[in-house]
Amino acid sequence: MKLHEYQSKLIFSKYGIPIPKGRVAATAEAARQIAQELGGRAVIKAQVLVGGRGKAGGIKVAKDPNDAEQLATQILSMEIKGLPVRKVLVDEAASIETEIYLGITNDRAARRPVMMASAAGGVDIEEVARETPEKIIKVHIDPLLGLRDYQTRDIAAGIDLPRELWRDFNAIALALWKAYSENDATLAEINPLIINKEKKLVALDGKMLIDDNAMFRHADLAELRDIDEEAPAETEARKYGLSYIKLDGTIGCMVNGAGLAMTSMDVIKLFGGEPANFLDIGGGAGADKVAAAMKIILTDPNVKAVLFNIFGGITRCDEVAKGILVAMDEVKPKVPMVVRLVGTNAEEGRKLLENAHMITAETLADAAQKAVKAATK
Amino acid sequence: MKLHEYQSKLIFSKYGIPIPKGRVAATAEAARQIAQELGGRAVIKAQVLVGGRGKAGGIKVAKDPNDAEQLATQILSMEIKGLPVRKVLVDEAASIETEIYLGITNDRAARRPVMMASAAGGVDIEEVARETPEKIIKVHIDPLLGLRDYQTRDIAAGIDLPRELWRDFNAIALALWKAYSENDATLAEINPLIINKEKKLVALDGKMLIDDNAMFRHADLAELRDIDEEAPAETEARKYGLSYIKLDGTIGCMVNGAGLAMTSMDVIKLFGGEPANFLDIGGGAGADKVAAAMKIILTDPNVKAVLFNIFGGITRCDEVAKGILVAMDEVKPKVPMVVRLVGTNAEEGRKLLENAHMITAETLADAAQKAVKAATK
Amino acid sequence: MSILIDKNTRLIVQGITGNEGMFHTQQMFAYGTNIVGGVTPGKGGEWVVNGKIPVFDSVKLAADATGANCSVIFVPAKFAPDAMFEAADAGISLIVCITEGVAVQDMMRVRNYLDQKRVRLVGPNCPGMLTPGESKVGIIPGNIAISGNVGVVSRSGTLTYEVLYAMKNLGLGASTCVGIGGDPVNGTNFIDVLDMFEHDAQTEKVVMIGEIGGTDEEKAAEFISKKMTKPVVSFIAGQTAPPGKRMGHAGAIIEGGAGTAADKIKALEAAGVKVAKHPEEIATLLK
Amino acid sequence: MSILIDKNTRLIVQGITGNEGMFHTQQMFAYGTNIVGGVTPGKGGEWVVNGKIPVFDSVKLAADATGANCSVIFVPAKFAPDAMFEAADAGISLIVCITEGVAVQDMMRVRNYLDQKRVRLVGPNCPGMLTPGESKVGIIPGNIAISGNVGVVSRSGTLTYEVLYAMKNLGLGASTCVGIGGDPVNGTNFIDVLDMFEHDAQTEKVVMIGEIGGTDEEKAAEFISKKMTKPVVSFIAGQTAPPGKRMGHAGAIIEGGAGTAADKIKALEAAGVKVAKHPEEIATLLK
Repeated sequence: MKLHEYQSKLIFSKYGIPIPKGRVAATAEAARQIAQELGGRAVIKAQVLVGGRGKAGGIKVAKDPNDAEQLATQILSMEIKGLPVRKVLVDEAASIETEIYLGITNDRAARRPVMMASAAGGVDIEEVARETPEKIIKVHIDPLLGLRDYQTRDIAAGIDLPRELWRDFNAIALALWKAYSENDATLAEINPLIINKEKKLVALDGKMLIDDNAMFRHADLAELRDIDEEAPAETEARKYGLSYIKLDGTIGCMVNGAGLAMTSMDVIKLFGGEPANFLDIGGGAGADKVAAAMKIILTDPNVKAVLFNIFGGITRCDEVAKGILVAMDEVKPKVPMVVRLVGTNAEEGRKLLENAHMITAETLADAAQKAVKAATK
Repeated sequence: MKLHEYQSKLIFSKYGIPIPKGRVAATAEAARQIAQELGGRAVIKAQVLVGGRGKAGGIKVAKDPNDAEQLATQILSMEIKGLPVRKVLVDEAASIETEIYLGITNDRAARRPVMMASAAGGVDIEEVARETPEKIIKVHIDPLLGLRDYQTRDIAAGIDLPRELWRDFNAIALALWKAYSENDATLAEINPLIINKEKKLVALDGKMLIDDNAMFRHADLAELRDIDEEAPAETEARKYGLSYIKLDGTIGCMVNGAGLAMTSMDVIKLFGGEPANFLDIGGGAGADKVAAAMKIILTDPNVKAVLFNIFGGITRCDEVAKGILVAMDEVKPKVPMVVRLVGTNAEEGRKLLENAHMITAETLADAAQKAVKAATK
Repeated sequence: MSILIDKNTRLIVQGITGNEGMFHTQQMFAYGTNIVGGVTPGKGGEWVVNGKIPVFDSVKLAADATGANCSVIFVPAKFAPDAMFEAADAGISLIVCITEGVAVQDMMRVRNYLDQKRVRLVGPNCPGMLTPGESKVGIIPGNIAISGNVGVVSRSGTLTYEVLYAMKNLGLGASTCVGIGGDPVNGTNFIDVLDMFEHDAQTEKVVMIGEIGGTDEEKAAEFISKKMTKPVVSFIAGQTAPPGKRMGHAGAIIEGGAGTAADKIKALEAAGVKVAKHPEEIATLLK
Repeated sequence: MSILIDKNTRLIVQGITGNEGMFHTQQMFAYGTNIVGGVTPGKGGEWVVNGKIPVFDSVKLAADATGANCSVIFVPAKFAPDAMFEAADAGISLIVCITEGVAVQDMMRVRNYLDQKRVRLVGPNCPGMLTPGESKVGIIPGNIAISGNVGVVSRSGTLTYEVLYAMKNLGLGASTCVGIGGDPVNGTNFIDVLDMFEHDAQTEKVVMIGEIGGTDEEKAAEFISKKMTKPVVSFIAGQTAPPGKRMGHAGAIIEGGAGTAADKIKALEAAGVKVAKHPEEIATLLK
């Protein structure tokens, strides 16, 4: 789950990281009001859950409240990478002397979190990582011990931070780690962490990603989810515990297991078709889940055929078949359906679907070819 | 540092462990008042920092507020193992069905904390450990991971706790661990943890010892120290970072290093004397610390001679000598002094003391013999 | 021979009385797996599967009573970390965690702790293991595979079934099939299993099924080219997956341009591995 | 030969610019110890001891620049745990912590972590080590000991000096003297050091100085009787110590009737160890 800049910075602030004064606004009038409170000059920043806002013109400096209102109007009417801007953050304008990058993410290969810092902050860190990796200092964090004081000093020394700021940097780095670990983040990033004209460190921008698997212990974070920013079908899918990602093709897919779902997409493509979605109904899916999945697939008007590929393990094929029947009854789909059931209780599943007028297939290659053919009719 | 029962139970309660209603009282009238608030029947418990209160008559059940006042009067006039009772805890009377022991301490050999539980609660656990060790269930706690749910279940099963209480027991055990680790305890003990007539677990008695070395991060706990319960000389010693324990002999000792201080006592005894105290001035002691130490030793009227045994390592002998001179000047001691200086800057130290009219010695055996002789003159 | 599990495996099932736990206990039992006990806290003393399998309150009690050497975990994700710690502390040397959805920071702590104790974990978020004809630990349907000389290792569940099934249809059997799971931090990786297959006498060929995300396939390719003498056939899922999206598995995501199927296929082919275009082709390439 | 430290020891001093750190750095340097650097955060780039020893901001920077293999810690107790973690993470294989007063729960975490990393710690709350004529790491006065064939291991500081000094006065020298410290949880115990002395060619006899508290002396007695061929002479401090009182050292306390000097002396004598009545007698018993 992605958090907005303003949400991430509020969390950082709760852990003691200095952030600029400011508030979020949904209207230009509110933006004007906030700019006024901040003394006139302010930065207006689009709050959308994609990168590259700056380049797209989603961040502007207002010289007074009137200007803030005008710029907010402009930004609130933008779309950035296809996402409409619904909120802006109005922050006091900062005097930037130096821009630093400071972030934590999980290093899969090392199986532990890694804190990364760079004196080359304020730009895309992945670009820095690709082009000048020596400019990034990395320190791994022991998951049982946490970040230690000496590690923050090694980082401070590594990015040539002025010594008089080491103590503050230590506090910020420890707070960022605390925010990261206590909120089950998979990314917590300050970019840039600036040194301002008063020689103080301030987190000018913030970004957090939260591990969806850990939401059970973060009821407070769940409330921060901005469903306006998601495709409605994805929101609906999450409600049923389904993993759904919309794509641009014409063949809807309902598969159990993520690997097999990806593979089904790949094989559709291999035989000349284009998948309309990724959809994993997960292990042990019951009839109601299957019915929900089918409805979600069919809300996409591009879908010209649906491929069901179920290989029973935890999931039992008869349960899936029951779900398909329930959904067919409710949705009355107009598009052709290709179904392939193998594995646990496959026989029972096939029997249930005998009278349902579906195209059946034996192998995945066969099923994909039939689906491609059906979609192009 | 030892905490009183009422202090320990308040800490336990803060972590969510159920304790009886009650408050501490310093007067019989206050005890009466509390008993009244509790509805009449109450338990009056002496608050002293030694074990065996019960056997000494320091715990009584009052049947009404009048009785409470009378019993409190009686208990507040007691001395238990030489310590006057200055406070009583007035708790609501509990209906006890079962008494359990639950405690955590550090297992030195295993280098980790150990949680211990026994169905034979309410009695001296060291006695249980000696006589029927099989009645004690022990579970070691990983210091980086903490106590885990399954460990509390193993304990609950081990003491045959009724299953309907496992969930509550889990919560109490985890809370006790949290209280232990967050407060740097070296002992946290509930004895007894009772099952009452309503089939609920309640911590009827509580005991905590706090690691003195960890007090730097527990300003709140430092305020709980009850200096009324300490020998004034020990309080004074702690103020100067000295380690002092009063004993019953006639030869005062000032030594640097705990091992050498114990050895100096042993050698005094070996040559027929009795040490008046243990006193370690610690590593790197300066003149002011030495002066304070000397004053503390001389406040003990039993002291007939003083043995200074300093082997310089971190501690520099000249610094110690300066301290002795300062203290001699202030205190003008009447008892004979035997001094032995060896090691770092011993030569300079000896020179400083040349005109101070002290008995000097070369070896520890020599020094001890001279001190014994001086004390028996 | 086989790797990790065989007829001598003495299995306990953590979460045995839950829906999934009970269903798959029955399946494993029917397959012939030597299940010596199960664990559900608070249900110790019960017997399940027609009174054939005793239930214990804790893994320690179960292990002490039964001499179990392997545990399979079916408990919900929020309790799975504790279940793994518990099994490791009880002296179980091989832990198989089927549970999906374990938080990644929990898994980092678990893996760190298990490494200290030198306990092998397979999974989580995996289908478990199958040594056809000997032992089934997990949820791989027993009837889709026959015993043979192909070692199979995979990050995926159902995709693995596809491959086993296609192999069986061509008369090809497996020595052992190991599902290592689709999470970014897990217990056993490709190299661990490839190394075991390389040293297993029964195994003559190896199938490795990877997917987008991370760099484990690239590292496996390096291992194959440097250390393996047995032929390896592979398939990589997710060639059509868009970047930045998590494809069901917590670990299946292309991040910062890294972890693409194309990169993995390239590395594997450079290491002399035949890479199939679709899963059923794996069986053909093994012939 | 000797154990743990010798001429090849490349030492860094953590907390080098503090009062104690600087005093003892000078002492160690004067003794001939090969001090390659020091660490004080925020003072990197300075040079101390007449410009002969460089100061670094962190152990990692110091170790990278100097190839140090040993570190001695003089920082205050509240920072000492971090200093030990830091040295271990920087690849230092032998850490000597002089600092007294480290909280015991901190020490349990430190020891647990160092064990994982297989790093040897001596101390805390110890005087360090001395290999006469070769290297002095810590605060043992160099002039009180001469080189010889007696291995010395002790829980105490100044008491050890007594013994070394008495030995010297009788012409007896030490191979290495190791102060393991008086804390209840420390890095190296009697058995670790006895085992090293047993295998050290230079060491022919061993002195073990114990005190009340814990059961390490009893365990050492068992080790001596089962594994040691070299004669051991011992002294146990605290025969007159009252029960339940902590005698200065955090670990020197008789708890629940266990850890008395009498018990320890009995166990050692049963293992064939000669136990001295006062420290100066140790030297006589060695003759």
